Order: sequence, then C-alpha cells, then structure tokens
Amino acid sequence: MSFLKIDNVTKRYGAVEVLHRVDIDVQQGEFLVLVGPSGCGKSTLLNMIAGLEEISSGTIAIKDKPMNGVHPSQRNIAMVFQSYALYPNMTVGKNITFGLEMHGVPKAERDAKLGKVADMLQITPLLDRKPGQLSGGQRQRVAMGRALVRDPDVFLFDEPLSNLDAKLRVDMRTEIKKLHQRLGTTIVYVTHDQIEAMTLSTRIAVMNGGYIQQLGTPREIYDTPNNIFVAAFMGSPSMNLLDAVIRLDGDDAAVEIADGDGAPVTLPLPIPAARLQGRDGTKVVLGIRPEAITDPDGADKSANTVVALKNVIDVTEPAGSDTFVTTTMAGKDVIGRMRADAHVHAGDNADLAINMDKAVIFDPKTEDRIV
Amino acid sequence: MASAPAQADLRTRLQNFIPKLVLAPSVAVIFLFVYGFIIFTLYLSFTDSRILPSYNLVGFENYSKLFRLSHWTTSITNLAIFASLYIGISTLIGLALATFLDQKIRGEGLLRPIYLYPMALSFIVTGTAWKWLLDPGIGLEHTMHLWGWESFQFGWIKNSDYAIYTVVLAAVWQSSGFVMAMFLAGLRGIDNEILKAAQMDGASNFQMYRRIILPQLRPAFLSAFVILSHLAVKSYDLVIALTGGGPGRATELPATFMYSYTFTRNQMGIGASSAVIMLMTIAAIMVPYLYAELREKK
Amino acid sequence: MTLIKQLKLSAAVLALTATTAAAADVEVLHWWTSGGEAAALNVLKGDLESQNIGWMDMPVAGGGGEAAMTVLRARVTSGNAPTAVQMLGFDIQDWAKEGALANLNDVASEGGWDAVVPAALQRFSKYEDQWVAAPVNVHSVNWVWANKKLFDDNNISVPTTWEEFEAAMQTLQDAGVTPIAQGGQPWQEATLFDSVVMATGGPEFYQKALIDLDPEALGSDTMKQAFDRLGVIRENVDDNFSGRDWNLATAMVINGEAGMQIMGDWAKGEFVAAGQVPDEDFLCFRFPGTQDQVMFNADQFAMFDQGGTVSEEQAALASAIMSPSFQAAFNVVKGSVPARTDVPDTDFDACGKKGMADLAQAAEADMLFGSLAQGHGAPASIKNAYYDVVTAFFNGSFDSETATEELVTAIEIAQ
Amino acid sequence: MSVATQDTALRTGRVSRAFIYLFLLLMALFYLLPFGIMVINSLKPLSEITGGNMMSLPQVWTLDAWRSTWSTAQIGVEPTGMRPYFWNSIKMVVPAVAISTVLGALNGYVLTKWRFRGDTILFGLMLFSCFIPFQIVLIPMARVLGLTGLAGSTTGLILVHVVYGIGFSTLYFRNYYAVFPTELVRAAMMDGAGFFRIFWRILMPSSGPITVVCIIWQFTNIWNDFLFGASFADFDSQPITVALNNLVNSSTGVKEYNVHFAGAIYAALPTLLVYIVAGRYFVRGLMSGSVKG
Repeated sequence: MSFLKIDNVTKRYGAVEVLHRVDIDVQQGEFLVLVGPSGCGKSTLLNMIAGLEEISSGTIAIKDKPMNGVHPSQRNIAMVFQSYALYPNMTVGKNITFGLEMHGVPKAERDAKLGKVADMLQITPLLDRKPGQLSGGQRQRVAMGRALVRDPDVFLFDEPLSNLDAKLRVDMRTEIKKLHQRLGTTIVYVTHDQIEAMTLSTRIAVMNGGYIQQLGTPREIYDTPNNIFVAAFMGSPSMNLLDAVIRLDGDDAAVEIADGDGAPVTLPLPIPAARLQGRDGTKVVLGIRPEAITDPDGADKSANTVVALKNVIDVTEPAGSDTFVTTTMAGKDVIGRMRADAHVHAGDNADLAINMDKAVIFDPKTEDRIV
Repeated sequence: MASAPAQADLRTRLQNFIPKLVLAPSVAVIFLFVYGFIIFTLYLSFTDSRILPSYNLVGFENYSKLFRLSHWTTSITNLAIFASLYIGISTLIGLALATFLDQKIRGEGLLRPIYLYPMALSFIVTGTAWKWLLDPGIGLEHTMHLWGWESFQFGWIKNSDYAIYTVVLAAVWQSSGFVMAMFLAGLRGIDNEILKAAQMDGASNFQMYRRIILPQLRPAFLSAFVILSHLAVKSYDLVIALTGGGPGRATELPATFMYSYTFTRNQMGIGASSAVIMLMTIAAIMVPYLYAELREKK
Repeated sequence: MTLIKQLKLSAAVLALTATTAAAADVEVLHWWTSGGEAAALNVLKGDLESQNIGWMDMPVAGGGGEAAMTVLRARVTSGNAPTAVQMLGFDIQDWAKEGALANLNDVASEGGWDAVVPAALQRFSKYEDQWVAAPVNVHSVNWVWANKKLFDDNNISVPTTWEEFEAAMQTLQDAGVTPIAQGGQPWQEATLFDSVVMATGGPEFYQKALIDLDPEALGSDTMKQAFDRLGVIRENVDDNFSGRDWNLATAMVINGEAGMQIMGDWAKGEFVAAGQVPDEDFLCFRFPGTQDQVMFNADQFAMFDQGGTVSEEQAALASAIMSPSFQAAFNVVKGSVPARTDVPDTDFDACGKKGMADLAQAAEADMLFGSLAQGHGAPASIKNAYYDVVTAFFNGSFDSETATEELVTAIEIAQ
Repeated sequence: MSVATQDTALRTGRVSRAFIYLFLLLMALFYLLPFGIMVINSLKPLSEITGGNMMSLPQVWTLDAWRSTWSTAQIGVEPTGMRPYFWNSIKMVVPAVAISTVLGALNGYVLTKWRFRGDTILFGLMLFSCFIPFQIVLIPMARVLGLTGLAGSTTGLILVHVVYGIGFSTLYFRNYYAVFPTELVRAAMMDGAGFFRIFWRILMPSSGPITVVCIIWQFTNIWNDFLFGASFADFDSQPITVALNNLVNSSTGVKEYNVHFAGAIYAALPTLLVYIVAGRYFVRGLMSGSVKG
C-alpha cells in the first residue's frame, strides 16, 4: 500500500498535454526526487500534488484518500518554494505560524510548536525579524520551519536550493537530508540539479517532455539508465556516448569503435552474445561513464572486463581529487577520470583502461537501453 | 477545464468561484456602462435623433452630413496637430526633466512636486490661468509692455492659425510633470551595473542614454503614451476654458464637436456619428497596442 | 410623490386659494448667477416664500444657458426633471414637442396672459395652443450702446443710416479710439450680424433668410452685402477681441476705450452698475436701419410636467412670474423690458422707457422679429450653423462670397 | 525597492551641470508661473488687478477675496460661497475613490493571481474603457440613473465615478500584482488562507505604493470632474467644480478676478494637498509597478 499514489495522472492546458499518464507510488518515509530539465513537467506534477493546479485526468491519493479537488490547505501537506515565499510584511514567527493560525490552532499551541521548530532549525534569535532582514540561508530555514510546523503527511520542495550560493547549497542539502532521516517524513522534491537528486533521494523520477523516463533508486538510475536521455542527464561530467557497431563472435560479444586515429578498436562486452542475438553488425550507441575510463593503475580491480588501449590526450583538467582528461574516440570528445597523480599531459599518447563492466548499449533509433 | 469537478469539495469549489464572483460586478458595469453605451451610441448614429434619442433609422445620413462639415474636418486636423505635439513635447520635456533630475540634483525634493503639481489642477483651472496669461491685453504681453519691452508680442491665442498651439502649451504644462515622474521611476529602476558596464565599454554620456538607458525605458514610454493619448482624445474642459473653441472655431476638437452637436445644437445623430468615428480611431490605435502588450505578458 | 402632489393640489382646489396651500418646494434650473441677476431672482424667491413655497436653487452657468441645457437633458432623461427651467425660444418648442412640458392654460386664462403678451412672443410660449412657459422679459438685440462723451467730443450725432454709421466709425478711428467694442465669441458676432442683416435687407429679407431659411435669400447678393458690411465693422474692432466676454467689451465703452457696442439690452445693466446714467453718460439707440424693428429674445420659465398635471407650486411660480410687480422689478434690474405690455414704465430709466415703447409699437406694426443668434429665429442646430459661418467670417477664415455660400450649405446640413 | 535617489548619475562637467541646473530652474519657473499669478492676484483688491500689472506683487495684501469666496460669494441665488459645494465634493470623492481603489485592487488580484481563460481579453476590454469619451455616456447614463432611482443623488455620482474609474485602478493594480510573487499566494493558500484572507493579509500589506498612485489618480480625476457633476447632481449635491463654473462663468456683472482666482484655488486645494502629502510616494509607487508595464 502506498502512502502517496499518483495514478495515471495527465495534465492538459487546453489542447496541449504537458504531462502524460504519470504513475508513481511513494511509500511512507520515502524521499522522492523529481528531476529533469526545465519544462519537463516536474513542477506541474508537484503543483498538482499540492493542489495548486487542477488534475486533468487520473488520481492523486494520499493515504488512500483521493485528493482531486481537495483544497491545498486540506491535504495535510506543506511546501517549500523556490523563492521561499516568505510573507514580507510578517515577522519570521508570524510567517511560521500563519498556517496554524489559518487552521484555527490556539495561540498557546502555536507558540509551543513555533518554539520547537525554531530550536530545531536554530532560528530562535530571528523570530522577530522581517524576511527582508535575513540572509538567503536564514530565509531557507524559515521556509522549512513554516513547512515543519504544520507536521504534514507529505513535504513538497520546489527547487528550494537553487537561489543559494554553491557552498550554502551543499550545507543545506546535508541539513535537509539529516532532517529527513531524523523525522522520517515523506518528501517529494523537485530539482533540475542531478547531484541534488542523487544525494538526497531514496528514489528518483527522471522526467522529460512530460513523461517519466525512469523511476528508480539513485543507483539504478545511474548504472542502468533506461535510455540515452537519462544516461546523459544524470551524472557529471555526463556519460560518454559513442557510435559503435556490435561484433558477435561465437559466445563473445564486443563493440567496435574508432579510436583517435580512426582505426577500429574492439571492446569486449561482459555479457553472453545470446543477449545481442541478431544484432551482429548493427549500429548502436555505447555509453561509458567517465569514471570507467581511467589510467591503468586507477582501474577498478574488481571489474571483470577491463580493456587497455592507448590514445592521445587532448586536454587535462586537474580537479584536485581527480584529473579529468579529454581524448577523442569515434570522432567525439571522450572524458575520462584519472587519479590525481596519474601524471598525464596534453599530447601524451597515454595508456587508458576502460571498465567495460559499466558500459551500456543503446539502440540509436529508439534510444532505449539494450544492455 | 476538464477536471473532476464532482469530486471537488465545497471549499475548493467556492474558492474557484469567488474570484470570478469578485470580478463579476466590475465586468458587468464595464459591459453595461461602456460597451452597452457604445452600442447605444452606434445605434443613435443611424437615427434621426435630435434633442432626445429617437429610434427612427435613417441609414448613413448622419455620416455623410458629418463629412460635409468643414467644421468637423477642422476638429480632426486640430486633434492630429494637438495630439502629436502634446504627446511629443510632453514626452520630451518629461524625459529631459527626469534625466536631469536624476543627476543627483540638490533640491530634487523641492523641484519634483513643483513639476508635478499642475496635474493636480483641473483643466478648468489650468485653462483659466493660461487664458489670462496668454491674453495680450492683460497677460504676458501687457506685462512686458509695462516693463518697457514695447515690441514684445505674443498674441497666439487671438490668432486662428496659432491658437491651437496655445492649447498645446497649456496641456503640456499640465501633464509633462506627470510624464517626468513616470520616466524618473523608470530611470531609478535601471540596474546600475549595466551603466557601469557601459561606462567601462567607453560609452559617452550621450551614447549611454541613447543605446542603453532609453531602450530600457520602453515600458515607461508606453505607459506615458497610453496616459497622454487618452488625455489628448478626451481634451474637452481645457479647450472650453482656454479658448472656448475659438477664435471662431479654430481650436475645436472632436470632443468639443461631439459635445456641441449632441447637446447645444440638438443634432444628437450627428454627434453620435462623430463619437463613433472617434471611437473607431481610438480603437485603431489602441487595439494593436493593447494586443501586443497583453500578449507579450502572457 | 405624484400622489402627494395631487392630494395637495386637490386640497388647494378645495380651499380655492393658493395661499392656504401646504408648503412644497420648487427646484429651479437657471443660469442667472451674477449678482444683479441673482438679486432679481431673489424677488421671485421671496414672493414664493411668502406663499410657503421653498426655492431649491439649481444654477448652472456658462455659454448663455448651453451648460444648463445639457444638464436639463440629463435630468429629464433620468426622470428627475427640475420643477421649472429657464429657457429660450426654440428650446421651449423642442421640449414641448417631446411632451415634457406642463400645460399652463389654466393659470394663463386666470391671469389673462393672452391679452397682455405680444403675439410674436406667444409663438414661443405656446405649443399647439397650450401655454407651456411663462415669459419673464423681452430682450432686444438691435441696440447700439455708445459713450456719450466720445460722441460729444467728436461731434458725432446718433447715426440713423449705414452711411452715417460708417462715418461715425471713421471719425472715432481718426480720433484714436477703437470705434466698436466687440466680444469675440460666436454668439456675440452672430448677434451683431442679426442687426446687420436686418439693416441691409430689411424686415422681409430677414424673415425670408434667417427665419424661413429660404436658400435663395441666404445665398443672395443682399446676404453677401451684409457680410461686406460686417467686414467693415470688423475693421473697426481692435485685434484683441477674440475670446472676450461681452461685458468686458461693454466696459471698454464705459471707460472710453471704445465708442460703441452693438449688443442686447442686457448691456445696460453694466452701465448702470458702473453708476452711469442714460443720455448723460451713455447713449442707447437702435442699430442704424432697424429703427422700426425690434429683434428680440425672451427668457421664459418652462414648467416640467410632473405626472400629467401642473403642480400647485408650478402654478404659483408661473403666476408670480407673470405678475406685473415682478415683471417691473425684475426688468428694471435686468435691463430688458417686461414681457407683458401692460406694465407701467414709471420705474424704468430712459433706455428702458424707449425699449418698452419700441416693443409696443413693433408689436402693433408686426415688426417684432426673433433674433436668430439668440435662438428665436430657428432651432438650435440652425442657430449654431449660423454661428459657425459668421464667426469664421469674422475671424478671417472666409471672404464674403465664400461665407454666403457656406451659409447656404451649413444651414442645409443643419436642417 | 527603496528609491529615494540612486546612482544613475553620470559624471558630468561643471559647465553641463550649470546648464542642467539652469534648465531645471527655468522649468520650475514655467510650472510655477500660472498658478503663482493666480495666488498673487487672489490676494489683491479688485481695483489693483484691473488697473495694474498682473505680475506685480499686491500693494495691499488682502484676504477679502478668499473670505468672500468661501462663505459669501454669490453662487446662484444664494450668497453661500463655495463652502457647501466643497463638502458636497468631499462626500462624493471619498467614497468614490475608496470604492474604485478597492475594486481595482481586487480586480488586479483576480486577474493576476486567479487567472482563468479569457482573463487577458477581459482586462483588455476594461483597459479600453478608459478611452471612452464621457460626452457620449451622458444620456444613457442619465437613463440608467433614473431607472435605478439614483438620479440627482450623491450615491448616483459615486456610482458614475466608480464605473469610469475602474479601468485605470484595475490597470494600476494589475501591473503591480503581475510582478508580485505568485509563490507567496500559493504558500498562503497551502497555509489555508482563503481568497479574501490572502488579499488582506498577504497582498494588501505590500500594496502601499501602488495604492498611493491609484488614490492620487482617482482623487484628482474625480475631484476635478465637471461634466458628470453638472449633469447628474441635484441642487443639493452639486460638486465644487460646478460652483466654480457658476462663479467664474456668470454672464453679467463685474468680473471679480480676485474672487475667481480664490475660487479656483479652493477648488484645487485638496488635490494639491494630496499631491504634496503623497507626492513623495508617487514616484516610488510608479516605480514599483505601473511603469514596468
């Protein structure tokens, strides 16, 4: 039994359908992140859960109770907005308790809850200030306080960190995660930042063009993307996608790509040829994450299929912990991740190790994953 | 929208209904008192109404009469002159004042209300004051003569060919301060960093205004245009108080024309037809503008 | 409201005398707002108050009643017509045609109005044989007001023909005085032209052209000649006339800046107010060539129908207006002459006496003509079309030939 | 959003600064001149005006004209001065401004925060209504007022002014609320605030500047109206502009210029006051919405 059930939900504006038959079941205590580029429909979906937009067809139910047509304030949900949406004319304390006041909670109880939430978020000294006098991070806390004080069934977050600077964003991310772990609440969180999605979620729904492209745990999404879109969207730097041709030889399966000089290179696949039956010689798209292309010493020792080859390094980007290198394969830039002390330089014809365990193969026409 | 209204709870349905309910009275009165009356006027323009509305249709007779009246042609020409000069000059002066006032001027707090106050006066007061000042017999010319500048001459208000410009003068006096306020608000809203960037790029003051600042004032220009053009079209009191439409009929505008045919000449049909022509002109100018503006915002 | 009024009326009928009636109010729409006019109206107000009838004042000044007529239109349309309204000439007829005016025949026959009001005036006060308005006064517009000292100093005698008039203007011109004080509003220019047309073409022509609106007469050479003469007068007006109020023009004659003003008899009030005495300080004479005619306009009070009957207050107001005492009191102040011809002229000054005599004589000889410029020649649309052409000519937009042609077209469109 | 002054100033040389000051001062003179002359001449006895130079200061300073205009000048038959008409105007303007402003604010709120299909068209229609020439509405309006029994009453006048004021007040508030964060409204909605509660508690407290602009605009227009006041008022509800007209446009008698000017100034006083008191917020208000289009 699911806690929040999104069943066959569609959204139309006039004749234009912007969300197509979305199904998601969220269990109690889950942290679901909706991620996707802007315009993918993730905010629309969130707003429909909140009751801020009408549902064109389908059902959204919380605790088995259909929410279609139920007023936002009656759904026992709370939302943190991108701009925090703090009421500029009210003090922090007022902002937090406004919802309780609207629901007719007596003053004493309001104050008690306010005190508790303020303690938890460490904003007690700010309670008498107006939002205009707060820093970005403080506003963010107040916004969360406003959501927390309601003690809702479901928390909704609409890109809550996108207005913060990089450092603060990381801090707040951690804080949200802690909060989730401590309170065990159910959260639906919208973001366009895949790192946030990966770090925070228990499950991710990757959306594009009004469709759910993939719904799964961060690991599943990362390692076995359903299609090229998910593969390219999740991960940074993003997955290398190369044109390749399947070569089957008895039980062995391999793909052939062109190296930096245009010479064919065969990369064995760690799967039986039977899984690619009938595809011998067909064109495919080979996806390899940057961390699967390393210097030989940095290769994953537990991996079964590691291919060594030499290729010319075009650019190196030392990032401190690692060094990213760009090389050319199959006519495209390919990014690899080497150890910081791998000592490669631009122009070197360096040794590379490719961990084919992590490789995925897509059908170029349907863009869906084959292996 | 095709949702599931059957499932909506009472509160939500009420909440969906209230906004429309709140808007309804305004929409209703606008439809009745503006568009209803416009249709009524359109109807009257095809009747032989004289002192009171009559419902006897006569086809396009009023329109054909209207365009035979040299008097109507005069008032249309006058409106063209008046509106273009009034809008143009008010905008220029307003822009100049706002620009200069924005140069960290000492005493800005005192100057601003001085520029702004004429807008507070009714056109009747404005007209009376300027009529006096412009009258060669008692006003500026007379004073200059008393002060010994015998050759000073400023008799525009008595001259059929120039009187319309005195109407422009008084109208500009009244509204340019308001335009100033709009531009000042626009200027104050411009991001400083852009200006700094432009200065770094080596733009001269003049170039900076022409290339960077003016284009950003576009919304202010448009607001000023709407307000000024609506004032220009409706200008009635000012003409009546300043020149009474004279000398002769030299400063007659469509608004005064419409009024005099409808009310003092008891030719309501012709008055209505002139109103229809005027409304059509306004619509021809405003509808594309409103369309562009409102569509953009969507 | 109506019911109450009817009840009151029947009460009044039962009591057989108006004075015992219960108090009610009259709301009077008018444009007599200056000190002298208001003082004159106060006579009427006092009269009514002595009969326990309250006076609710609704003044709307401006444009010789134009503003008031607009207000009236709105008030009538809204079904909230004032009790009584000051009105001129054809406006009365137009409103009567709309069926808005109350029938005053009972009051009129009681007061014997038919016998004492000149027939030319009755043409406006009655609609289809019903009295619908009570005339207050008769103004005449073919007057010349002159500064006596300037006439004496320059040896000018009262001109009786156009030629003498032209000569008088020339003499004044030579003496360095503005010969004609003229106000620059269309109605003033047209009022002047009324007299010029009468003098140029004679009464028959005036009747034909400006009252019967015969296109042939309107476009005739006589009309062109009248415009020519108007042009001559224009040359004797200072350049600063445009927009000037008529009483400022009168002031020019009073203080000797200008020699003459051609204006209705209301101008006399300004002389009197300035402490001047007719025949001693100023002269009043008929526009040369119109000595036998009186071109008039008359202020009247029309009573608005209040539910199909004349209310008792309206009756009281109407008879108060027509009472000889009020007619005398009011007209002495206003400068006009009483609308009834049987009012003794004892209280009037020389000009007033002359005016009364002229009126009686003209009424007798059928030489009483409505002034077109004052709305007593033709309806408002024609009057204004006439203004358009005359003022355009006077301000130099037309020559006399174009003006004559334009007059024909303008009046045709206005009909 | 705090405006007062901001550094859009450019570096300018001394000569150009001198020129700027000269221009600004000359323009100030141009704006002050007509009204200044009215004030000066309203303080002179009549003889000094008709006989002398209108630009010279009074030799004898007197408040007679002011006194008589206020309480004894002849307006119609009664020598009541402008006092009663002044109160008539107040009685009409205050409710009319209040109602049209509140309606405008509500309309703006609905049109931006509770959007529905066709709202833009409705707004366009409302906006276009600002351009209707008032002369054409007189007759049909009179009819409507008559049918509703409001003819000749202050209530009727208030109705008329509200109707023709809605267009502009809606325009002001709509443009202001268009840039007001919709998320605030949504947050309040989730907090359980209803339509009106959101309006009063969330939007209204932030609407100060635009309310000032709207009030100034409406107050000026309604106070200064003559046409409606003359046409739809009764003898006991005529506004001050009609009284001023009666005072100034009397057809006969000596033109008492000093009284006329004093009357004109009385008629302009409340609007001037509003501009001076609220003027500082005016530019601020314009900035925060209406000129942003």
